[in-house]
This record gives sequence, structure tokens and C-alpha cells, in this order.
Amino acid sequence: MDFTFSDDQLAFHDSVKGFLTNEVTPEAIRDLWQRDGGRSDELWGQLAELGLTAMTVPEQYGGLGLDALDFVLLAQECGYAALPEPLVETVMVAVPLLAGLADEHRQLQEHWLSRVASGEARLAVGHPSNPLVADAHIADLLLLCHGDEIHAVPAQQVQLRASESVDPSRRLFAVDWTPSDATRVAGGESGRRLQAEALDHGALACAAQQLGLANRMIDIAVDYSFERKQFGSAVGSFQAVKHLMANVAVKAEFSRAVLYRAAFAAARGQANAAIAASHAKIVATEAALLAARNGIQVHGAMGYTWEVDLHIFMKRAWALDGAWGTRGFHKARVGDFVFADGAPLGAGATFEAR
Amino acid sequence: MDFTFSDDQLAFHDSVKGFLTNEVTPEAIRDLWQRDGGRSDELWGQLAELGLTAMTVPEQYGGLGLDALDFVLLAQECGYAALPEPLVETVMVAVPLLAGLADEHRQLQEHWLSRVASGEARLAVGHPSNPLVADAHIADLLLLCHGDEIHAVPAQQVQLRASESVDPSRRLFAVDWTPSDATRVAGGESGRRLQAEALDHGALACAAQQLGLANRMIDIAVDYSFERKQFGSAVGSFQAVKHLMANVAVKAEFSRAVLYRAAFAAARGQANAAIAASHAKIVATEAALLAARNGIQVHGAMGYTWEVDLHIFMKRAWALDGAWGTRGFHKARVGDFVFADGAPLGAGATFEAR
Amino acid sequence: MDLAYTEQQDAFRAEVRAWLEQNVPAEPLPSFDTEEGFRLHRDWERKLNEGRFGMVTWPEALGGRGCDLIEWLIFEEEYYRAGAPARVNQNGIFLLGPTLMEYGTEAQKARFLPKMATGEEIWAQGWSEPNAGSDMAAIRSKAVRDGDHYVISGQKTWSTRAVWADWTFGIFRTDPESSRHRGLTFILVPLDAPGVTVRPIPQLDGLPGFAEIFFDEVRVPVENRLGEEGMGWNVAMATAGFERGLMLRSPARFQETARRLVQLYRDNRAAADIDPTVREAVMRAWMDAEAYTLNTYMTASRLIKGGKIGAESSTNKIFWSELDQQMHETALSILGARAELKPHSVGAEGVGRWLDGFLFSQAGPIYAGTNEIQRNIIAERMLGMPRA
Amino acid sequence: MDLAYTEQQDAFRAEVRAWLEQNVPAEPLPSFDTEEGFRLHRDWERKLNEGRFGMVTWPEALGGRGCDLIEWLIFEEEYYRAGAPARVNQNGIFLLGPTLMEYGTEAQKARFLPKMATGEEIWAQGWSEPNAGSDMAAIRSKAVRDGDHYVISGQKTWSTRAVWADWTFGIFRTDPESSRHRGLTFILVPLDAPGVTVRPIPQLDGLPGFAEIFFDEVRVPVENRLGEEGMGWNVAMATAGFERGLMLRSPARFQETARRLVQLYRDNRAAADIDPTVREAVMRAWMDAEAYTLNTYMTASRLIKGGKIGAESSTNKIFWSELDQQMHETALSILGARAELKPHSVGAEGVGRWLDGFLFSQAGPIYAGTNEIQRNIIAERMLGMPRA
Repeated sequence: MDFTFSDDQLAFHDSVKGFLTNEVTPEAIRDLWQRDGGRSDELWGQLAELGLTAMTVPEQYGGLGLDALDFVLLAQECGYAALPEPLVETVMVAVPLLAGLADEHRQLQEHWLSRVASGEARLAVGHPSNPLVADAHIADLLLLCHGDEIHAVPAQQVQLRASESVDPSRRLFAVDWTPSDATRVAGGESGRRLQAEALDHGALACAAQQLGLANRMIDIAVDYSFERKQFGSAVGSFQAVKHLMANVAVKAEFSRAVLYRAAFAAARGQANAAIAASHAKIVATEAALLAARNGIQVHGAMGYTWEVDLHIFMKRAWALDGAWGTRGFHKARVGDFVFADGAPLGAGATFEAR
Repeated sequence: MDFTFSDDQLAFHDSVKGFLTNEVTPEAIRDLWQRDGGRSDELWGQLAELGLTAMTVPEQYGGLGLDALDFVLLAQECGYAALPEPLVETVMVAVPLLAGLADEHRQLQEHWLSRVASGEARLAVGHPSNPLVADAHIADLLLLCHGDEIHAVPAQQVQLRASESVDPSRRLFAVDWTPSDATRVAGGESGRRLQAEALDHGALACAAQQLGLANRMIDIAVDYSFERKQFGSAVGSFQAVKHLMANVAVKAEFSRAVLYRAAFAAARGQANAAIAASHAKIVATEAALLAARNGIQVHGAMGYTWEVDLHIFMKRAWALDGAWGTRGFHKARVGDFVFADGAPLGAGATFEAR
Repeated sequence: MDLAYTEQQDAFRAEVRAWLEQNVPAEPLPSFDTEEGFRLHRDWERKLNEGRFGMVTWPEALGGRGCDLIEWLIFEEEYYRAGAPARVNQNGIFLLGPTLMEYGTEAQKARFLPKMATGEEIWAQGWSEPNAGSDMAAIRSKAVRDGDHYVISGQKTWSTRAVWADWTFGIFRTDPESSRHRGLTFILVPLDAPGVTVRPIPQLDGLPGFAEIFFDEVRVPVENRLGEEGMGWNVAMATAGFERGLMLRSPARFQETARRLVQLYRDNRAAADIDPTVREAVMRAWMDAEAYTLNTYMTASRLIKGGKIGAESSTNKIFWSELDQQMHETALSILGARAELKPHSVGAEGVGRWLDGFLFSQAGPIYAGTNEIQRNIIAERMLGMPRA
Repeated sequence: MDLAYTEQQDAFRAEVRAWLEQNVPAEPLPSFDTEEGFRLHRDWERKLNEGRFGMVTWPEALGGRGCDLIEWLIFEEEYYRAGAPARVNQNGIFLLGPTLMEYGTEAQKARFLPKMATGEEIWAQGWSEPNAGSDMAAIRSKAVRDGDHYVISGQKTWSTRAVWADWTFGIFRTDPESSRHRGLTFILVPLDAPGVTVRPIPQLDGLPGFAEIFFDEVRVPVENRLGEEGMGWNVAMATAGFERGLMLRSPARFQETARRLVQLYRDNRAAADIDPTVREAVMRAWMDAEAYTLNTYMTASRLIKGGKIGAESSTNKIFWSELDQQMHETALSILGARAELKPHSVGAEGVGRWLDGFLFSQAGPIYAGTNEIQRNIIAERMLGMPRA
């Protein structure tokens, strides 16, 4: 029993955090918002250079062969930075989905995964839990669900209609396409299993980002609480303002271990991985939503503006709330687990046997 | 449209408040707790002398012929005082129930209601929403539900087994008795209607007391917030402590008009009386429960003792929470109303036409 | 107590309803925080005034109907029920209007109120300054007397509607030796006066819903002063009371939001009921909107009988702002994955304006004095707790 | 990261489970806040120690087993799972014990720890004084050095278990010129010493769960001092850290309450589901108990690798105390009209001890530093917000 990250994991986390702090600044994000498509090939190239796009690609396809537990701290940092590029979904959802196809699709996997690892190609995933497909406009290959099937559809074979999210960093599309035998890569039992895993991975990816977002909003609000003066004092010196932030800190703090356990369960393919992912998505989202609400309150009217950076992170938290399963969906899953006959509850039931 | 009490109503309220403040002190309540049975014939006599037991007794039986709207402010004060005597249930539930029986029971009504008005006799009500009967030990006549029937059972014909509530002021009993033709005073449609009205009246009676309790707990905690010192200052000067109380004040404030409207609807027998009573019981109870929770917090460890008076009021609020329909029951009723086809919702739908 | 409308009140309601049915635009107007929307909302104010509905509580001579507060609530109920446009001149008619009625000279009332009622002059509020938001007494903008004029210099911020409005009002420091809430004077300033610069501030949705106003030796005549020199704090407190209290957030608004929320829930029941707390949240929205309505009627009845609004305007502010947030959060949770989509965007069919309303509701606990300040006021002034 | 138990850990769990199954009393003991209950709980401590389970984290020489923190958590899980009696000596073994381990001399450890493990000496805490509750630095009780003794005068309050305990510990002002957290010394005092008077304080349920302790020139030898003279604040802070942190409220306790709550809900489903929020509240109780457990394992792993507990002990305190309240409130709402009934009273059949637990949970947000103070600590020390 050891609930700590390895020195390697922590060191990689530090270096990625450093990169994001320097490169994915609020100014850089505002700049991306102005661009057509809202994405930067240069930035994606840098992420690939750092090895990030290769993390979960199997070694046989030129990747690092790592897993969700190796990436979860980085996903948290991507949330902390509100990185607009779809790195987290790529690494945690799209790559494992493609890599999880049956052996008969080795050629497809080799072709695309090696290019994803090197940064030459990008993936997008269309899943029933999300009515629109995120980042379809920059994807070279789209993995699209259709009934219990999964189809691998090259970008040339889809038409996109752009939607608009409250979060200017999100780029969402309705995808018009025609399923065919040529595009189908999974169906039946294995299609359902892959779709279910994609949902769990997506939920975990959101949870990690939400916790990062919560921490960022705390930091922003705490900084601002020194700047904003009322009644001659920094607002952060008022007890009510302190407690607004302390309440967020408690929620964020008690999401951490839940998130890391969910990443562990996903990485090991444990039986409780789905429930653990749902639990993590619920509590991390709630931490982020409370951070948004209380963050505005600490900022006063300034928190309601486009000018301070807070809204970059708030809007992302609001948007991710509904992605990869709503809180209602995830709560229902946890409830079904808890209230089932013979559910493993109580002291000593937390961890699965080896 | 006039949402104010009359000068008469306000004047009577003032005089009753004065009486309760002087006579039903925390010391007097602690004294009652020590007594066998927990009740005082002298006090009941004084309440009768003030005309309180006669309030809702029809004039033809020597009463004042008043209604729930005339009594609601007094019921609130009984809550404020945590009066252990069952005055509120007598006036708002038991008397209207007995007075509501069909004309064939005039003799029964005359016999008992005139004695209730004068203070010579006391009533208790056994209703399916309450598993036990409050104050059965001092009742001369018990009105007991049995299926859809109501029975008027003299005290001699019942056996009591005393239970024990968290609130030492509450005296609850399991009543063993045998229904018979001789005791049956209502059944079928009219029995059901009278039982339903009794429930609504009971809920309203609880709501009024809960709001009074909430206000009392605010007052006690505010007083204490001057006394208790931490870090060299009265704890009431700390913003977090202020906000604990402000939150209760908001809840209590926004229960008031809801309560008075419910009393009006009951007094006029309006179609929305049941929903209004449920609404009032929900919000007034929540105000009282929050007052209890935050009241303890303002008191610190002292709030957890038997020594300060706060617990007299907290325990009453906790006990009344489950009486005359749980919050779950009342919320479900309101929900059924709100979600029904054609429910009168939206602006302008609040008040019934004349 | 008699909780039923009189025949006269019923008749008034019928008249309002009939007129609105005839006149409310079929399509919602664009936001009044856009140039076109502002113009269209101004047109609507003119039309309202043609029906003598500009501000029904004002005397007939000033463009109103001399209605009492109960009739005002009836008007508002019909107004929201009809889905009529938001009041672009709310800073004028709901905040400055009642203040003018209380503190203005007859000449000032005659000069300002009719043009307010017609929408000819739209008002922005000028309450806050940098570092004087909830702490309004920290005002530093000054007005120096120069003969028949005040010469105003300084800066206001968070001035709602200021981008396209005609006038603003606020308090300015006329006694340079003074501090806190002494030595302040309430002054009305035309926004087209020389020396006034307005800088729009984009809000959460990107639209310039408020602005900074810079005053560079702006000369305004002494007649524009409301109340006595040095008494501006009292005048402003009365105005702020109106803001937090009865006028600005009439219950009808929240009752209609609650009604729409019930409908949204019923229309999406299968999806919504996956989360059993949603039903309760929707039911509570209705209960709380009712409670707010009942409370407002109780207050209005008391005021009609000569009572005054006190610290309970602070409880109002907290209650409606949290209710508004809660209702919109519930709506978004019903919408689920579609909640993030802007109205009219691809995939957002039928989602309506809940997202806009949610964004707007985020400002509720902040403006008109943050809810933290309101809680201080409740604790200290209503409950009498010790001051820090 | 490896979230699975080792074989050795599994074996330890099996040993604990087997012993408890053999030895836990079939019927719950009476409350240790009664004289009889206190005696029976002391007997139980003696029995626990016979199995060498008095305090498994202590070295074998002092009556323990040298377990690490993961094994400690396993022990606790089995302990709560078995429904074993509450630890009457918790002030000793969970608070003073670890402090003695860190600050005590070898002689002190040998003198006090074994008798603590056997229950031969039961400890009361003496943290608070009147007007020094959450503000522990406002201590006024003094200890005057007189040769080889300290002479103690003053008063402590809210001293849990003091009514029947043998010893108490606390900080006393040894430097009369000092103020706040300077000049304090941590001293252990036998409650049967001449000059000690204990006045029981009845708590919400009427039982004397805590007491005031009056010291009238009580002489205790200098050997009873823990740590250096004048360094009492540091020693006390370490102890308080244990109190808020890992030891006092082990996750197993809350996991078992959550499990019982799920069972209560399932047993009363028809009645409970009339309120759709109950299901959610029960589900959340499980989620939060899991989160608390996971968090504790994470902290324990970090401590084993040499980390320190910091301000997060304050987040723990808030989390478990609010969880405990929420679980018991939910239970009472399931019980409905029966919730008010005392266990074993007429009509309360099967209700069990939820009411007692509810009353006890009310103290959670207060003791070991009120949750308001914990929020201040989080804001100032963990988040670095400006001090007042």
C-alpha cells in the first residue's frame, strides 16, 4: 500500500508545469481566442516535442507506453493552465480508444498512433455522452460512435457545422458523416466495452482538469484578495472572504485522493474504475464550480468582467461540467453501486485485493 | 389586498407575549421538567384565564369563535417561549377537529368544548402522521384516528405507555384503546376530510412554533455573542459569526409571510390551504434547524451543554421537525402541486380570487 | 389581513394585460447592452409611456398613474407574464426616480421625471469608484463649487448602461477636508457634457454592460444637485435602499423564471430525473419565488400603512440573488451537456436563454452591495450584533 | 503508487479480525460518560492490551507492536467494523501518547505509556479555559516553580472524560510576565492530587461528558513537565495537530456510519424515498467517507516517507465534522417522526443510536478548534491570504 507518486512522475510533472506556466499564459489563451479555429500548430508541436502526445501510445508504435496514472498530474496542470489544445482528451481518451481496437486493426493503429505520438496527426472522439464533437476541425482522424459501433473516419469524409460554447477555448462541432463497413472498427460487445471505457476515461480527464481549474481559481482569487481594497483593507483580510476560499480549498483538497485513486483504477483496469471515475468527476467538478462562484465573489464586480483572467477558468469549469457525463449521470452510477445488494461498503472495503 | 394584522390582533399578541415572557421562562421550563408529567395545572389555568383555550371554540359553546389567523402570532410566541403546555395543538388542531364533527355530535361538542374554553378539560389528538400521542396523560378526552374514522375516547378508556423524546418538554405516549360504535364520531368521507384538515392544522401549528423557535434561538445566540470572548473580542464581532446569524435571519424573515398566508388560507378554508401549510412547515422548520445548528456554533462548547438555555429551544425544533408530517411528506405534497398539469404558476398566480 | 385583490385592482390588471397583449414585441429585443438593442429598448420605453405605463406609481402630472405599491406589483406581474422587454431605464425609473420624488425640488421633478418616463433620457448609475465598491463611503471623485456650477473631476466605475445612456447620477466629495460619508453631495451629470469620457467594460458575455466614467473638470449647474450640499450620503442611502429593496427586483421576475424552470423540467423529465435532486431544486425555486412574492406584498402593505423599509432590504437582496443563481444553476443541470451552448448556436435548439440568465445571475450577489456586506448589515443593524 | 495491501498487511488484518471476533462484547457497553460505563470501558482497555492491541503503533517495549500508519489504519478499520467499544482513553492514546513519543524523556515514556496502553491510567484533556476555547493562547492558569515542584492554580474547562479520569494534561503559564503563547509549559497532573476539584458539566444528552477542573495550589513534581519550561505552546500545537489530524477521527468510523446509513435507507426505502434528496444524501455520505479514507491513506503514505502534517489537518477537521453532522441529519430524516425518540423508549423499536450520534455530531464543528478557526487557518496558512 503506497499512495504516493514516484519520483519520475513528480519530476515530469514539474517540467510540464514549468512549460505550461511559461507558454500557456492567459495572454496566450486570449490570443488563441482571436485566431480562426482557436488552435496553434506551434503549441501542439511543442507539446509533442515534450513527449506528451506520445505518453499513452504503446511503445510498439513509437510511444512511451504509459498510462492514466502517469498522466493524471499533467492533466491536472492542463486544467490549471486552461490549455485550449485537446491534449488531455487525446492522451486519456482518443489514444486508448484507438489502441484498444482489436488486433485486426494493427495497421490502422500503427499508421495513426505513430503520427499522434510524433505530433503529425490529431484525433477527435464523437461519443454519445457528448452531443457535439470537440476539436473536430483540427482532427485528422475522427473516432465516431454509431449505435454500439465505433468508426474511424478520416477528416476528408466528414462535414462540420461549428457551434459556440460559453468557453471561447472550446471548439465544438456537429459532425455529418456516413457510417460504412470501411469505417467500422468495432461493434457489438467490444464496441460497447470500448465506448464505456471511453466514457470513464473522459470523465477522469474532466475530473483532473476540473481539480486543476479549481486550484487555479483559488490562486487567482487569493492573489486578487490582496489587491482589491474595501474599507481601507485588502478584501482578503475579511473573515467572510477568507472562508469563501477556505471552503473551496476543503473541497479541492478532498477531491485529490479521489482523483488519484480513479487514475490508479483506470491504469490497472480495476473493477471499480467506472465508479471511481464517476466519484472523481462529481467531486472535482463541484470543487471547480464552487471555486468559480466564490472566485467571482472575492473579485467583486471585477469578477464579472471579461478583463480579469478569472473567466477563462470559470467558463472552462462550467463547460466541462456537462462533458463526458453530467453530474446527474455520474451520481446515478455511484448510487446504483452503493445501493446494490452486497455492495462492498464500510471500513476496509475501499481498496481492491491485489 | 392587505397583508397586515389588525390592531386587535397585534394588541392581543403583545399582551400574550408579555405573559409568556414573564411566566414561561427557561427556569420555569426546567422546573416543569422535574415534575411528574411535566405539566402545570396552574399555568394551564392562567392560559385559560387569558382566554387562550377559548380562542377557536365557537361562540355558541362559550368560546371566542376566532380562527387560525387570529392565533398564528400567538402560536409563534408559544414557540418563542418553548411553552411545554399543549396550547397550540389544542387551539389549532384539537378544538377545530372536535368542532368540525357533524351536527349529530352537538352534545359531545357542547360538553367538551365549553370545558376546554374554560380550562376545565383538555384534549389530545392521535393522528396517523404521529406514531405517538402528545400529552395524552393530561387529556380528559382523546380524539383518535382509526382507519378513516375518528373516535372520541374518554381518558378512562385508554391505557398509556410513556415514551421519551429528545425534548424533555414533549410528553409522548403509545395509547392502547378499543374502537367501538360508542366512541366513533366520524368515518368515511367526512372522517378522511377531518383527518386531512387536522394534518394541515397540525403542520401550520408546527410552522408557527418553529418560526418562533428560530427567532428565539437567534436572540439567545446574539446575546451570547456579546458575552463569549475569544482573541480578546466578543465573538459576535467576528464576521464569520455575524454571517452565521445573518443566514438564519434571512431564512426566518422569508418564512414569515409564508406562514401568515398559510394561516389566512386555513382560516378562510381556501383551496390552497394544504399546500400553503406544507410550504410554511418546510421553510419555518428549516429556519429553526439552521438556527439550532448555527446557534450552537456561536455558543461554542457552551452550546453543547445542558446548562445554557439554548438546548431547550433546539430540542423542541428537532422534535417538531417530524411531527404532523415530515419535511419529506410536505415537500412531496408541494411537488405534486407544482408539477401537476395546469398548476397555477408564475406571476399573478399567488393569491386566490375572492 | 385580506389576501384578495379588490375589484379595482382586478380591473387595473385587466387593463395592463390587454395593453401588453397588444403591444409587447412578438420577438425578444436584442440585449440592451448592444447599440441596436439599446435603441430598440428606448423605443419600447416611449411606447410604454404612450400607454401611460412608463412608471405607474408616479403622479399623473409627471407621466404616471398615481398607483399604490400593490398596483405596482400587479403591473409588474403582468409585465413579466407578458414577457415584455427589460427596462433599459431601470437606473432612472427604479432608483433615481423614487429618490427624486423624495429629495427633489418641484422644478427637478418636473425637469427630470417626465423625460425619464418617456425614455427620452436614459440614466446610468454612478455608484462605485475603484476601491469604493461595496464601501461606497470611500468616494474620492470631487465636485468643487464655482459660482453657479460644480466642477467635477474623478472617476466612477461599474456604471451600468453608461455606454449609451444620456445621464448619470452619483455622489461626489464637495468638502475636500471631509472623509468617509461626510462632505458628499448627490449630483446629476449629463454624459454628453464636455470633459466626460466613457470607457466600456466588457462583461462575462463580452457585451459592454457597464463602463468607467472619467470626469475631467466637468461643469454642471448647481440645479443638478439633489438634496443639500454635504447630504449626499443620506440621499444615496435612500436610493440604495430602493435598489436592494422593493423596486429593482420585483417578485414577478422570479416567479416567471420559476414557471419557465418548471416547464423546462417537465419538458426534459426523463433526462432530469436521473438526478433526483433536480426535482427538489425546481420545486424549491417555486417555493422561494412564492415566499419572495408574499414577503413583498407584506412589505408593500406595511409601507402603504405608513411603515418604512429598514435592514430587511438586505435580507431581500440576499434572498433574490441566491434564488436567481439557484434557479439558473438548476436549469443548466437539466440541460446537461447542452448547457454550455450559446443561444441559437448549432446543437442548442430549444435551449433558450438559460445560459445568458445564468451568467447574469452571477452578478446578483455582487452588485447593489455584495452579499457579504448585506450580511454584515443584517447582523449589526437588524440583529444588533457587536460591531467589529 | 500501489493501492493494494501487502501480504503482511493482509495477515495483520486477519489477526486483528480474529481477535476482535473473539473478544468484542456482544452487547454495546453503556456510555463511558456514566460511572458504570466508564468502568466497563476501562476493563475493555485492559482486555485490548492483553491482545497487545492497546496502541499498535507504539514500540513493543511500551506495550505496542511497532506498527506503521497503514497498519494503524487497518487496525482501526477492523476495530470499527467489529463494532468494538469507543476508546475511553482516547485523550491519552491518541493525543498525549504521540506527544509523549515526540517530546517525552525515556523515563516519561516508560512511566506513562504502558499504563496508558493498559487503561490503568485514563487521561482527560485540559485544553480550554473560560474565554480560552478556540483561542488557546489566552491561558491564565499558572504553574509557579517551587524547588522540585510546580504549584498550579487556576481553572480548565471542557475537559472531556475528566469526571472519572485519573490524569489530565494541559498548558500552564509558568512565566507570569508572559502573554499569549509565550511562557507556557506543558504539565501532566494527577486528578487525585490535593487541591484538584472536578465539577462535571452535563452535555446535551444530560450526561457529564466533560468537566471543569479547578486547581488550588496543586503541587506536581517537575518530572511531570513535558518538553522544556516555556515551550508548552509548541508541545500543545503538536498535540492539537494529532487531534485535528490523523488519529482522533479515523476514517473507519465514518465508513461504518455510512454503511449503517445505507442499510437504514434500504430498510426504510418506501418512507425515505418520499424525499428524493435522501437517496442523494446517503450516496454522498458514502462518497465523502470514501474520500476521507483515500485522503487519509494518501497522508499516511506521505508521512511514512518522511512528510509532515501541515495546515491540511484543518481541512480534515472541517471535512469529518461536517460529514458526521450530515450523515446523522440524513439518518434522522429517514426516521421521520421516530427520530426524536430516545433509544429503547416506547415506539423507538429499531431506531438504534442515531439520535445519540446526532447529538454527538453537533459538537464536531466546535471542539478541537471551531471550524471557523480552522477556516481562518486554511485561508491564512495554507492559501496565504492576508491576515486581518
